[in-house]
Amino acid sequence: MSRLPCKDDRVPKDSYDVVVLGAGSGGYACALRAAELGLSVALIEKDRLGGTCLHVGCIPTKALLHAAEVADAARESEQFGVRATLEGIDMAGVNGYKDAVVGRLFKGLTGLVKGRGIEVVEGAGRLTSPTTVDVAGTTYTGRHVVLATGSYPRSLPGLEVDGERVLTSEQALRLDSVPASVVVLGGGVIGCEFASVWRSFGAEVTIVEALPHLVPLEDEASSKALERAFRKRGIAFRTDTRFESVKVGDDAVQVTVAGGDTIEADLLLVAVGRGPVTDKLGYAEQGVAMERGFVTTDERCRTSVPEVYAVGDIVPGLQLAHRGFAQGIFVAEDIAGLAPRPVEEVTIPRVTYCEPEVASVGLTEAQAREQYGEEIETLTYDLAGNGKSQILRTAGFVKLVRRTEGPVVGVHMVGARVGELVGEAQLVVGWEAHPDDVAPLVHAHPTQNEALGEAHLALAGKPLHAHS
Amino acid sequence: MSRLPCKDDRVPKDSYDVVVLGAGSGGYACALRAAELGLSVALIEKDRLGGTCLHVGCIPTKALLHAAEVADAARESEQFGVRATLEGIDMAGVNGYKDAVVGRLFKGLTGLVKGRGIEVVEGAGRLTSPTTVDVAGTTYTGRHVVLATGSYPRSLPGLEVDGERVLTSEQALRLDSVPASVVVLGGGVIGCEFASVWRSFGAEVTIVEALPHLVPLEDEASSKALERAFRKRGIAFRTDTRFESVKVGDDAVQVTVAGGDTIEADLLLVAVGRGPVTDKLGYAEQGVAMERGFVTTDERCRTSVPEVYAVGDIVPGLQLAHRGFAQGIFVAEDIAGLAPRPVEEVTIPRVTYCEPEVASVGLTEAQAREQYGEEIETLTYDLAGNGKSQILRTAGFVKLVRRTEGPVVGVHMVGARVGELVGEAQLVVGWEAHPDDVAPLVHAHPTQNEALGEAHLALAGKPLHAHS
Amino acid sequence: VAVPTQREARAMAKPPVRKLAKDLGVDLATVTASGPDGVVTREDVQAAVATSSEEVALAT
Ligand SMILES: Cc1cc2nc3c(=O)[nH]c(=O)nc-3n(C[C@H](O)[C@H](O)[C@H](O)COP(=O)(O)OP(=O)(O)OC[C@H]3O[C@@H](n4cnc5c(N)ncnc54)[C@H](O)[C@@H]3O)c2cc1C
Ligand SMILES: Cc1cc2nc3c(=O)[nH]c(=O)nc-3n(C[C@H](O)[C@H](O)[C@H](O)COP(=O)(O)OP(=O)(O)OC[C@H]3O[C@@H](n4cnc5c(N)ncnc54)[C@H](O)[C@@H]3O)c2cc1C
Repeated sequence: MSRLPCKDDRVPKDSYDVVVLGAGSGGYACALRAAELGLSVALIEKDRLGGTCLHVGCIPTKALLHAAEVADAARESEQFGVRATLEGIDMAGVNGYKDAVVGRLFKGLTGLVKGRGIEVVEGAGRLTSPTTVDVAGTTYTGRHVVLATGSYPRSLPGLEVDGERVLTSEQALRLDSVPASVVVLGGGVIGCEFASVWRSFGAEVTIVEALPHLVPLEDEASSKALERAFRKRGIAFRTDTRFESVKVGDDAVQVTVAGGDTIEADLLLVAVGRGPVTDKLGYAEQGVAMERGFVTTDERCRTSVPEVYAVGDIVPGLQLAHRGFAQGIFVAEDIAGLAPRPVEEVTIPRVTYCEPEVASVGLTEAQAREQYGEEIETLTYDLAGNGKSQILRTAGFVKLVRRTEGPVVGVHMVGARVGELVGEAQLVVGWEAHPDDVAPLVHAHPTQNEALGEAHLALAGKPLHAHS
Repeated sequence: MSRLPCKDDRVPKDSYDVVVLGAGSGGYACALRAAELGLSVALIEKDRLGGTCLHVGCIPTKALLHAAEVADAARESEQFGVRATLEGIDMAGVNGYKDAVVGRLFKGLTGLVKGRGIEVVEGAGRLTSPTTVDVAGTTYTGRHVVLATGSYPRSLPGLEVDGERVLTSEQALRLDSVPASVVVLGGGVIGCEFASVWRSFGAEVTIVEALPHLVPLEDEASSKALERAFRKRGIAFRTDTRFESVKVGDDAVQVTVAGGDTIEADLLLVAVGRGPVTDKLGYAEQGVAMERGFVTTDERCRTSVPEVYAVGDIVPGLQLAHRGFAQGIFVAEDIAGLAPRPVEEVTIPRVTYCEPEVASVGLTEAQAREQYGEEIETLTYDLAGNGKSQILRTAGFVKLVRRTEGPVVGVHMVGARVGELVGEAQLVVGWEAHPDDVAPLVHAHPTQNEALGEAHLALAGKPLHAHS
Repeated sequence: VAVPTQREARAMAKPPVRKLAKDLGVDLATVTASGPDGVVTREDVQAAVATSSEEVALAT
């Protein structure tokens, strides 16, 4: 199926259809799709193919979260009639498992990139003209250049990450023991995921968040449900609370928050967001328009310089691996002349993989109200009515937001494993389905996806296992 | 939202718009929807609201399967760096958990039925005319009668179920200890689910199946993958093997299969299918057309007698709770004059909840070939390429069957937890989507539903994490 | 004014086809339906696109 140019007629080593700078989610997806479409591609990476997501992001964190799930299952086994004892967490074992997963996927990716005939260039690149990237003295020329240099963990002014007691996510992934206590600065996706892991592993955890809610970008109902669940799990959190300072001792940190309260812990995790990797890479010098360090683009991922595209975390918007994939694919197809449709940011699903999971796609109720005024309807189906969720002993809900008489524009879910339901939810939102379209497709019993079905039935005015 | 007739103008106690015989999935769904549409309803049940599914079917088996998952997690915890020990299974605890789940859902259902003003009649009913059902001498008259008396576990000729050593699923759900060894007669859904539970609980299990494959109604690829996984789990099975006889001893059974081989075990589970509960209920006498004990209907659930409908397991076809729900809802809407569209059997999702799970919707490859000849294409995406599946350490695949240049007509999946992916798959098949429709909706990373996305990308000719 | 046409559209085609029509700029209300119960099929939408582009071609 692939249309790779055969080896012999390949363009000269230093001139390509596409030069991609950075081989994270956005960059490698672009390279793979471009090669598939018969374009010649150079993919420049200074570290490892796969970028943040594969090595220090999505994959290792989700491995930790699965180990956490296994620990919880053992801890709570008696509830299900299973006599098991949780003796402890063997961090060397956890890391071995995590690294094995990463290693295997890395091998697969490397094979894939090689198999498609992409020229992988090892080294740090710099944009030296709209069509050239320099790597250690060698110039790689592309008809088009795609910037995909990703992001790095930010800190706050005056808060110094020492990698010992004050950590970023990257260092937190390499701990060789479970801390007895942690303060997590930032209640967003990454903060909540680490808090969840550590709690499952037995630590005392306190999240400090400046905004009024945990996972503040989610529908308020989701934030509240997560807060309730975290409270039950014994994860402390202080929302609406600004970080003031930290005192780093020999074997502890003391965090002071606005108002003067202090929290002591073994470690402080700084999870206050990620900034774009765009500094000193020649972008600004070549006239690529930037805004607060991010590369601004139009909806077709075009920067202000005609030959230069940008994808992934350096472009303002959702910092998610699959948004990077989607943009990378889009750009490759655009360059190949397929005239693809722009990626609609609102149809990109979002999952926070803590326990319980939070998943959503489309507009929150507040956003929908802003956009459509009073012309919206919402429906919340409580997982208490869902057999499979009862079997898992999880609490939560499926909430739908629709335009009155119109399509479903937002789906919001909280509960164990609901991240897997977002696949269905995104078809509903992406295809602008009405509850009436979903209603006739009765869902498998007893599944959690049945709760999505029931919510649509209820919103279509035909509640089955729901009070009308 | 509900349009219940108010108490005062309710029709006389013995005359209703709809009389429903049997309060299992099919019957109660019909009653709920009919009441919601303002019809007066009598719901006759000789045992407990909820029927097979709630009390001795879907729900209790899935509770056992979750306890089994918890046991497996503890047993395999070291693989993930978690130090936990599985000491044993406390069947009293397992049963307590299972019964609590059933009890809670039963309470919910009872409240729902009551809340919608349905007249629940306790007792065994008998059809005495096209519009009447007799219960212990009282006659309940309906403009329409809906037969929903469900099914019972079948045995084979000469094979006697004693409830001690030779069991049906119903008795197997009430065991107060884990057998050391079991022979499971029948490798269909119910047989595979029990085999899976017992194996996770530590038993030696042998499945005997007369057909060439386990879960023989599934796509052959799914059957083969399940067989591979079961083999790895140490679940023995003998396919293409007919049961001959069983000798029941004081503390063991000896099963003889065709050819003369014998298998010894503590217990024999008979899971060879379910027959319709239609005998001596007056159906045949009132002229309701039957075929081998099943009530035959047209696609609108109408029997040969104009006033009489039939839904659920007594109607030939898939014996699934949600098919019962769908048919029940359909009949209620039909009676209320809403002219609903018939339930398409092929869009009904199917899940076998053993470990690994098997899920599907639409046509198998063989069925598609029969229907469309060579005009089909298939694509199999191996879960080895799916990050989340690697994290769960599960093997399996997503297989798509499409008409060439046409819609996806079948989705088949094997792997831990893939049952939850069938919600998305059923929208694709039910809405006759093309792979090209799914391709632009990039899935959340790292989820298992991403594998469905990747499969559609690949089938649309744009593989991302797949070799082209 | 938009609401009734939306409801019409919903009845007239399955969601992926509606989405396709929208992406192609085809107004479902103007498409001749060939599916059962007056459902607009994918082929109907594609035919509508072909016709309109032919018309454009003829006009120029
Ligand atoms: C802890 C954590 C958990 C996360 N979990 C999830 C999740 O579950 N799901 C999800 O969707 N997203 C998750 N994310 C976000 C996700 O990792 C990012 O959105 C994604 O990696 C962005 O892809 P990218 O291609 O833009 O950048 P990156 O993945 O950051 O890749 C950029 C690449 O460019 C390289 N590079 C940079 N500068 C140069 C240079 N000058 N020359 C050569 N190479 C260079 C870097 O080495 C890197 O490999 C997580 C992030 C973190 C930190
Ligand atoms: C072990 C097992 C596991 C299963 N797992 C699943 C699963 O995971 N998912 C799934 O979809 N399906 C599953 N099923 C199948 C599912 O339970 C049935 O498809 C479903 O219950 C059928 O619904 P029904 O309404 O037709 O009949 P039933 O649920 O059997 O209900 C019939 C009702 O009618 C009553 N009745 C019968 N005769 C009379 C009479 N004369 N008077 C009054 N009342 C009467 C009975 O007491 C019963 O309550 C499972 C079945 C079993 C046995």
